[in-house]
Amino acid sequence: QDLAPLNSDSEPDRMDWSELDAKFGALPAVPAGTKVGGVSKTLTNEYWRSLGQGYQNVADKLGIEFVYQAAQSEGDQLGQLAIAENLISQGFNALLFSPQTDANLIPAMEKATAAGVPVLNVNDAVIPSAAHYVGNVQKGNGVNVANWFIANRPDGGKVAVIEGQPGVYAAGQRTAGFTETITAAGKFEVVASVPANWSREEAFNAAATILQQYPDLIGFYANNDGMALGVVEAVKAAGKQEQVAVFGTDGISDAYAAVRAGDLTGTVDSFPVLTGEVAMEVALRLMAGQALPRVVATPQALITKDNVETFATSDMAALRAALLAQ
Amino acid sequence: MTPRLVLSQIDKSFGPLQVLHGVTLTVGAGEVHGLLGENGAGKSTLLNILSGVFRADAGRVEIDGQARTITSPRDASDAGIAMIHQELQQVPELTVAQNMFLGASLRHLGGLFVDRAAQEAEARRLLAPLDPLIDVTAPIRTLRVAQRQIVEIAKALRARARIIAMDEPTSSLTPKEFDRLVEVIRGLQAQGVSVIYVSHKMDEVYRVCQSATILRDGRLIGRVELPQTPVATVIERMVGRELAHGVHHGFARERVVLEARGLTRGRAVVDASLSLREGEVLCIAGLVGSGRTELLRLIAGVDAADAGEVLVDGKVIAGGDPRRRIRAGLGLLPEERKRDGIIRHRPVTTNIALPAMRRFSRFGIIRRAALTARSEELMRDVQLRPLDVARPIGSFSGGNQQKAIIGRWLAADTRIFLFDEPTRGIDVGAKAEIYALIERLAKEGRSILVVSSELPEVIRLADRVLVMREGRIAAELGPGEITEENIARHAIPAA
Amino acid sequence: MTAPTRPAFLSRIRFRDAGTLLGLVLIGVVFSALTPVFLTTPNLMNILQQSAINACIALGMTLVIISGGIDLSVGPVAALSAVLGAAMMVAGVPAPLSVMVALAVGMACGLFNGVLITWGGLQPFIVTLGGLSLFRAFALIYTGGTPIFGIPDGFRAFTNGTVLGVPNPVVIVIVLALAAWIILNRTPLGEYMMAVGGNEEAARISGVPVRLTKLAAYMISGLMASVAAMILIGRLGAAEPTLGTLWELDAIAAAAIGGASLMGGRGSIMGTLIGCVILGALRNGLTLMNVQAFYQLLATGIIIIVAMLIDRATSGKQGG
Amino acid sequence: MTAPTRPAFLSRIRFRDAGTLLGLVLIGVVFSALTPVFLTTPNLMNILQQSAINACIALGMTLVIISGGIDLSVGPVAALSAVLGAAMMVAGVPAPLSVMVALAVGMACGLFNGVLITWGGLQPFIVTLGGLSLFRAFALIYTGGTPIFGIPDGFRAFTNGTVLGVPNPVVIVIVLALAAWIILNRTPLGEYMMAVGGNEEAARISGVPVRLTKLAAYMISGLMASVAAMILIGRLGAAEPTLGTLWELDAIAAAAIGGASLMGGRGSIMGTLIGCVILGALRNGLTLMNVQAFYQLLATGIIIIVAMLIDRATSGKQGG
Ligand SMILES: Nc1ncnc2c1ncn2[C@@H]1O[C@H](COP(=O)(O)OP(=O)(O)OP(=O)(O)O)[C@@H](O)[C@H]1O
Ligand SMILES: Nc1ncnc2c1ncn2[C@@H]1O[C@H](COP(=O)(O)OP(=O)(O)OP(=O)(O)O)[C@@H](O)[C@H]1O
Ligand SMILES: [Mg+2]
Ligand SMILES: [Mg+2]
Repeated sequence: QDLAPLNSDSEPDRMDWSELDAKFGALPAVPAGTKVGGVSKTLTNEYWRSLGQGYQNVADKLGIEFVYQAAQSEGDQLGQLAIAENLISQGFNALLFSPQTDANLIPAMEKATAAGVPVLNVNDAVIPSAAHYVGNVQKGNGVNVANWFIANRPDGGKVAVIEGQPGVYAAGQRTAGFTETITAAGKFEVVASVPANWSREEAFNAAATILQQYPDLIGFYANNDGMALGVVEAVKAAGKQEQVAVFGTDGISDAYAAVRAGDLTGTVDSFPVLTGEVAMEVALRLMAGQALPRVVATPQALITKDNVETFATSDMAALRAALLAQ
Repeated sequence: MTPRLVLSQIDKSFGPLQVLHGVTLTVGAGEVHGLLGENGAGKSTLLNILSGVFRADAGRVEIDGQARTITSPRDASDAGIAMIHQELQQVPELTVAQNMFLGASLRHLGGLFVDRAAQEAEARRLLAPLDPLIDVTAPIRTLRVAQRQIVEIAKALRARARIIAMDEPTSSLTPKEFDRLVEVIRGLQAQGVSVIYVSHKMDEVYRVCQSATILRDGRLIGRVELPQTPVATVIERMVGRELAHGVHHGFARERVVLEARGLTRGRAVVDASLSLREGEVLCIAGLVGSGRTELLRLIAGVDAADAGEVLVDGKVIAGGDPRRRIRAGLGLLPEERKRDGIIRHRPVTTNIALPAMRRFSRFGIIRRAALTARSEELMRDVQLRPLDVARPIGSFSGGNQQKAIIGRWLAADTRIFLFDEPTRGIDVGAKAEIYALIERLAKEGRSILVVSSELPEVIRLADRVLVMREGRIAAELGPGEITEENIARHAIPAA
Repeated sequence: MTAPTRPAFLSRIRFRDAGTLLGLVLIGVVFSALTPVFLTTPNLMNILQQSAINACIALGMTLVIISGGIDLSVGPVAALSAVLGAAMMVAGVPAPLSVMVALAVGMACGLFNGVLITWGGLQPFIVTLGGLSLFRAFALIYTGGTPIFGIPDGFRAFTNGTVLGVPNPVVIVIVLALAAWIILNRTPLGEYMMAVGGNEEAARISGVPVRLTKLAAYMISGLMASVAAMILIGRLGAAEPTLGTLWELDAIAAAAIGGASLMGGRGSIMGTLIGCVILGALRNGLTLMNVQAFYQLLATGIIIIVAMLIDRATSGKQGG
Repeated sequence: MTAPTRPAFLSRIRFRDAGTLLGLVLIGVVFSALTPVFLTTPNLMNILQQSAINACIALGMTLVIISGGIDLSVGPVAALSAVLGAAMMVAGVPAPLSVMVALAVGMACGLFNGVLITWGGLQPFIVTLGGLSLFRAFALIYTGGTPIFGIPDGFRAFTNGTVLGVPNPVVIVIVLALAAWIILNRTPLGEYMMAVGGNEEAARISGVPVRLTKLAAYMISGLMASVAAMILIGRLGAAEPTLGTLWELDAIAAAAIGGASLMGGRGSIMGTLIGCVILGALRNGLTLMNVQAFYQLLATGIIIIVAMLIDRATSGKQGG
């Protein structure tokens, strides 16, 4: 049957990752010779490498053959499609796609679905016709940061957004989440919202210019951590560390280090390794025929100096525990 | 005494085509030695081997009795050889002085920096006896062809070479400039410099050379001592047959086909008007830089006029686009064929067919067979050598490229031919053929406008002559008035 | 009649393409030795299908390059005509009409580039660099940055169909390549392109309509970009304003591997097609061998250069 | 000595650059009318500082373009020397030594490109397109894709310092521009570059060491890319293997806006610098005005084209 176009942030047929075991029991046994393929955006970003790490963790634990491939660069849409198609022709039992854009992997997904291979859309870009989605709520990233400002800067003030590549779903949602939430609070003004194309250098330049123009700025929200770290340098260069709070998104290890060092005020971690593990588990459950909801939401948390040590762990069990405790 | 230069048993092939077969040439110190032959005989190839542009397949080079290996232009200049190339090889954006010292700049401050001042002073000194008016700091692209050729000559003098090879150095020079070159060559001779001189102009060769080597189809025909050997003999040995002497025939009719009224472009051409009748050969004479090329380009619509109009068959042709003029029946044979004439990588057929592409197409598809057949017919007519119309035009000798371009306008059934220096760089044999061709065109009722710096050519061809001076048409000479003296008198500006 | 000359001419061209073909064969041999799946019919069809879009773009690019220009704006042109065409289809306009409009949009973009280059007298690189931003901006502004979904099934079925087992996109490319070959080698326009690219001034003096020729090249390039866009939206079932990123580099690489000279005047349709397949086969083979992205990048770089070296060794001089 | 002639020559050059300058002034006027902050000293310094990296790249690119080539690999070259230099610094190697090594890496990449282009006889576009993949792959493989943090503060203080209120990167660029100007206009190498780009055959016949000249141009371009890399890692405090994406387009745009002809033989150091500032001012002004993402792209496209049109209208022919 035709599925309604998926909006991963608002799809009603959803559940939280934490409820998986409770509702569907322990992970079913995996038949021998199971092969799972993952196609990711690009390996030049730590986020996607960590996601792959999560897939691999589960695969290693259960003895599953796992192949993880990525496009050569962000934006290489057809290259990613070719990779996905080439994987399908090798015969996998399940596929985990993190598409470059909402549409570019549709033919591969259709081909796989026609062949009876379950396809999971994991994070970020959302294929509207995807039957299964695992990932966090993109808008939530921005909302989390906005709420921090509302709670910690009661007097309000001027804030700015450094956006990712124009036209990319995640960038748009994160920006919208932040801007809508903080504007609704009343006391804040988003004085600038400009694109830096995921580039640290461009983010640095944009932030320097914005600081020049609004010396009384109190905060930046950047759509990812790389850009946030560029912003941090611009803020430092302007000598305004005390006045300006800087937030990123993704929770890459450099961001953790910067949070610890007090350079970066915070980042919204969406726990890519854990997300990868959850996604692989969901794939295995689907293969076993479990009727999961369409969307399985993965966790995210605002990491600041206060809680950084809690979440800075490579022990996934501990992390799961910490998140469940939240 | 050992000769200054001995080239012996030189072989050279381009792919399957052998263009030099065991050619030998000897030049003494202080001798001016002609190198003669028809288009494609292999003259430029031989000199290019001497100057390190090409490598010989076999043969020896000896200078002052010593064997030399020359594999690059550098080697050649180290060996004391300088060359004036047939095709102007210059860098448009660099200044005259920079072009003259390219690859051998004068330096200062420890050899790290170019001493521009010294280069410019030296360039001025070298140019003084040839043309003192050339601005050595101007980019070379702003110079006219003749001036650029003079710069090439001066460049060869720069290196104080012992051997200077001149490949058609005067192809665009006026008689007066040729006179100055002769002075320079005599000076070089006095210093013991040897000169190899290539030209298709027999009178020049007889004036400057003491001896000559004759090539035909890449083979050595022999060596002649010059004042002793009559022209007819030399030409006969060059072409392997005797040439009929040409006299002027007139075929002009009454009807005016082309009119130019008040054409003006900057100061290059000022208020030039002319009319050309059916079957008429109208020559435009004048000094280099007098604006003849520019006038022709204005008539052909290649450059846009500031003022004035062009009429064909009494009708004004609007717009400055060459296509409209071509459709009206005009065709321009440009002065600088390498830059403005040919598409190097493309075969002769295509080069010929460009203006008449429609004629060779049916339903928008080119009829290759018809095109090839017509090209072969035309090229046989103009005696292209070798007669292979599928070869890229760039692999033909200069003269043969020129013939192919003439064929281009023949293919387009052009009624009004605009020839700019039609026989520049064309050998005597081909020259006679081209004169005959022009006459045939006139006889068929076509009209021809010829810009030429060679007065014998003007006298041979013209029904009527216009003399240009400083961008204006200074005089019109009718039948009976066309003499070298008359032309020269009107061409030279009053002091 | 032309028997004595045609073979010589043709063999010269074929010789050049043979070098490119040799490169392809080498790649094929290596991959089929390394992975058995490579040389199976479905996989070969897969390669062709995946090369189809690049081939479309590269065919237009080849004509532009031959006429002495370059077109960096192909990706955004494709994006713009994709979103406009898709929007019409989704709004219920019949697919053939929507496709016509989309193709017209592509040609209009080419017209824009061409006019600035010919009448404006600007350098092609910089005009189409400007176009790269401009057309992308149009596509993004028009859609607000969101993809357009809901391409009608009829249209999708067409692009995903096959003729005698050959995917329709491949068939389309073959037809287009044939057309491009005829244009280049059998029509005055093709001769004009080679003349303009080879020596613009000489072409002008010879009565070649220089401006119209260049204009035609850019318009064909725009048209080809929108054909590629149509194929793509048919396959994806959606049109995204961000599609077509980096297409220009792939297309230029394919044309260059196929023997086009970026100085203009020279290039080959056959060579370009082989160049596209080389790039497609490369990507396919590396994925089959599960080579990681970074090493794929490495291999791409090496193979572009090696292909050019082989090609260079098997053909004549072409200058650096 | 040369008094009567030099001014004529200079004025000719200045006239060409004046067109570019006019474009800059126009952009300046528009932005200062629209946003008051634009024309303040700190902001102008900001613009210069932000243009410094592109200027470094563009200076090298200008020399390559003048000598008739193009270098698409500058971004990856910068990335490679950035990560190697940073790794050394982080490992405790003294900053000056690390910088020397990084610069040597840049030059080695240029050497690689240059050798393939000259001795290999390949087209510059395609060689450096290959290099684009290759060097990026090296940088990614070396780092595993992760940025390198922990650039020593001493080095960072240097790149973030000022001389008389002028940021050090700007000072570095001025020094490099002066050096490039001298090379181009006062040394044999510069003449060789103009000659090789303007008429390679003539240069060869005149005994110009054509290959060494091209090699030098690519090596200088590689060197400049690594200088840019050093400035950038100093400013950001980290070296990313992905840095430098699309730098080549910015640099080429700057050179072209500044009057360099992509056909070779023509270009101006001054023009290129102004071109860089035009692009920098554009980006800065759009950010100040908080123009939305899509419209920024639109404005960039329009302004590149308009700058070229203005430039073209105020200067002579430059062919299309
Ligand atoms: N680069 C080349 N490739 C192939 N053939 C060539 C090349 N250069 C010259 N040739 C051929 O070599 C032969 C000799 O040419 P060359 O230029 O030496 O003649 P030339 O005596 O100087 O003629 P002209 O008086 O017309 O200048 C010609 O048949 C020409 O087609
Ligand atoms: N490229 C150019 N740049 C500037 N001025 C030029 C240029 N070409 C020609 N001129 C000007 O036009 C005038 C006429 O030149 P033109 O070439 O038409 O003369 P010509 O009589 O045909 O001489 P030539 O024998 O050199 O062809 C020259 O005096 C010169 O001032
Ligand atoms: Mg010759
Ligand atoms: Mg003339």
